[in-house]
Amino acid sequence: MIIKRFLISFLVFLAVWLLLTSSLQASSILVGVVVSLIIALLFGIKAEVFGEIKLSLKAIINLIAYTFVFIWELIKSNIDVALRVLNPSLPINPGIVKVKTRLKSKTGRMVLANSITLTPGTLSIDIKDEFLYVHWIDVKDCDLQCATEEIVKKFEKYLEVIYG
Amino acid sequence: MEALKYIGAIISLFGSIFLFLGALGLIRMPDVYNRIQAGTKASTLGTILTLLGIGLIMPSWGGKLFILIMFVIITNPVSSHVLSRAAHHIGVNMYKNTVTDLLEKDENNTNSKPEKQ
Amino acid sequence: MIQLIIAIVLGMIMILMAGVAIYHKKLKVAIIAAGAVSLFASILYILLAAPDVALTEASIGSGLSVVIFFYVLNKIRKYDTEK
Amino acid sequence: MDSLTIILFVAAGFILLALLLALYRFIKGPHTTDRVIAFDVMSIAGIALIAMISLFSSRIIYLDVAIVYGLLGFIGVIIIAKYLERSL
Amino acid sequence: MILRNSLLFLLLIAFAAIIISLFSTNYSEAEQLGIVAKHYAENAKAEVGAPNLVSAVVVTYRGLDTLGEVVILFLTAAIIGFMLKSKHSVNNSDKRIKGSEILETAANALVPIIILFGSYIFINGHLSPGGGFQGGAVIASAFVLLVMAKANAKLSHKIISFTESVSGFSFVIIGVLGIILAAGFLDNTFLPLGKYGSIISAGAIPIIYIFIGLKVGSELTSIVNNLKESQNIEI
Amino acid sequence: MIFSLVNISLIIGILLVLAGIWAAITQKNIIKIIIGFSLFDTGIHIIMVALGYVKNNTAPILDSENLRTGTADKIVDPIPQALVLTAIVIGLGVTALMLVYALKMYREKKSLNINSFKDLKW
Repeated sequence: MIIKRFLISFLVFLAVWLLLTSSLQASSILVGVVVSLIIALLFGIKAEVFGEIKLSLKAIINLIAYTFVFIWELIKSNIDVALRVLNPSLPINPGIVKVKTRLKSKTGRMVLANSITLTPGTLSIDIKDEFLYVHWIDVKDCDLQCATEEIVKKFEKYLEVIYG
Repeated sequence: MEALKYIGAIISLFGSIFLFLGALGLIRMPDVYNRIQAGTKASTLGTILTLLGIGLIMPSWGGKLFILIMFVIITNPVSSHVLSRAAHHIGVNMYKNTVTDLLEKDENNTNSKPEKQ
Repeated sequence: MIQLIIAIVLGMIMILMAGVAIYHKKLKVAIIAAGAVSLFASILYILLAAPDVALTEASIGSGLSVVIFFYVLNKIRKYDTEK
Repeated sequence: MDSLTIILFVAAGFILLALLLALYRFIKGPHTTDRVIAFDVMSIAGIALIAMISLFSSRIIYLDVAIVYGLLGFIGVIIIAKYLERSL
Repeated sequence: MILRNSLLFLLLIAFAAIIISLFSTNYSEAEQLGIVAKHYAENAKAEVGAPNLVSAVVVTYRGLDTLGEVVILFLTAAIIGFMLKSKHSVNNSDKRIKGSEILETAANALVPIIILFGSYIFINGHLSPGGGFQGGAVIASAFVLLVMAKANAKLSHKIISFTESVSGFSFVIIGVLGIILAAGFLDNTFLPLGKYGSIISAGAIPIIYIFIGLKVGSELTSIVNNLKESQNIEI
Repeated sequence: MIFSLVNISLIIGILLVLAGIWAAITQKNIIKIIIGFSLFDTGIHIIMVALGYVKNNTAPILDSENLRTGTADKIVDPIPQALVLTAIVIGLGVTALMLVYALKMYREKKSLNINSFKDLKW
């Protein structure tokens, strides 16, 4: 587990360094390798975030699919916000609902909460054990099941495969 | 090449319009949670689109712009989550037409809510 | 041309924020406003072609000094509103 | 002054308008959390504005400032939220 | 009181009016550089070898200023630590509500990346904007994020003060090496200047900046840490 | 009134300096006085950087080839920027020190009003 965390965090740091410097000189890459090695040894192996992603073909395919779903939802949510703001009568019907998630890993829950915040009309306010409290700008039904169906399901099926 | 630049400029324009709409939502929405919703969503996509358009105009800047976009995507929802959590914890008034507040109810049930500020 | 307009708008925002920082009753709002003045000052530094100073002002003036202000304010919470 | 520049100028103008609207919410905002969200939107719009300025002067080095900006907006909002919920 | 304030106000307004009218009528933008700046612009490439002229001025041409500044910062951190010292250890964390899990996870991922970014700023200080002070400030804000996100996170005083003293000592040693091997204190040319514009170049500037960055970062972190751990007066 | 970037920045800087002095003189709360000092700092820094600006020139970081020949005609003055850079960091130290003194004073008298500290007044 520690080896996996170390390797993944090292690769992430090296990629960040290369993108930041945007140069392919040998000396720059060498300095980047040294710096990311040091930081991965000092901080990377303690961070559970880097060890929780699964490395299989199925997970990667799901990651790509998830990215597209996420971008589509982001654009939809912005058009939604724009229409609500520009509408003179301000059609909102807000409330805080409770939804349930099956995800166990911490990273998966963080990504889920962030995705919920960026999708149409929802904002994750708190997370307690397996329940997420979501501020919904247009509450349709207060039932736990239907809210879960409406808000969480579309991301959860991908994140379950990616993070387990 | 020239056409790509125009597409980039148009995308930047859309991004800035979304930023503007987010700020407008900040003014029009009635309570703090709805303001956080409008502010976060619109400003995130607005910034991403602006940076994307600039990346199309200047393709060699791609690396730094990509880092910037990833940074905005990760940090912005987290900060709005923390802020809305704090707002709910100290009991900021909600909009008068709010339908339901299950978090308030659950916290009252477990009696873990400290005194309001 | 556009640089001038940006500078004028930033200047207006900074002066108004400074007014808020001086005259607002709640100390926390005053501190946030002072941090925002630093934040916009760093955009002005970029317009004045001084990215080093902009980086310093952004990371120190509006980052760490706000953090230190809030840690101190946390210890004297009773005086948050001016008396 | 070709049409590309004009489009970009209009985009920068919209970002400035967003800053002014957020400033209005900052000054008016009834509760501190309203002011904090206005501050957040301002710092996010500041990132876009810095990217625009670096495009106008075509220097990539200004983008470093934008990255620091994003970082500090995040930490500022978090410390204020922690202060408000008395858990600093 | 009102009379005094209004008199002061009038005085300040008059002052502002005089200065603004002076600036707006007589002062216009400079058209070219001054003599010293011209010298730096033309000779910095041969003398220092750093593309970032501000770094060249800060580290070598005005290196003693930087040393004094680092000393001032060290004294500030020491005085703050001394003034906030309390006799019995305090635990402020019992009354706090539990931190958000999402913030904790995000901080877990972001803290190393922010530290990496801070290192990028001070290692590339001679090529791009930035340098030891900015990088140190960014690293200190990464630690601020860490102690804010995790309620029970404790930073070790020993490690912080060890980093601080080692890097400060090395900074002075490098300055003295400049006297022995090159022209004067903090002269960077005792190492080869290298290829202009690549990351390993400009003599000792990157090394000096790494030490300044670690020193400033640990000092600012210790200021924040002392403030956090000192006794709460009233809550 | 000539509208140029430097003049606008100078006016902003002067107004910020005056606002800082005003806050330091008229406010009663010590934290407000410290905020005034930090505004004063920011204004002074803006003035110093603006005085080093050269018309239509760019930042003194020579990262592209065409900046490396005839450099003196293309860049702004690096010296004020270096001075301001050190000044900002020292400003943070001074602000932190003032705040900790304010904390100490609060521990002594349980008050932050400047009028309740009369020990050295006669």
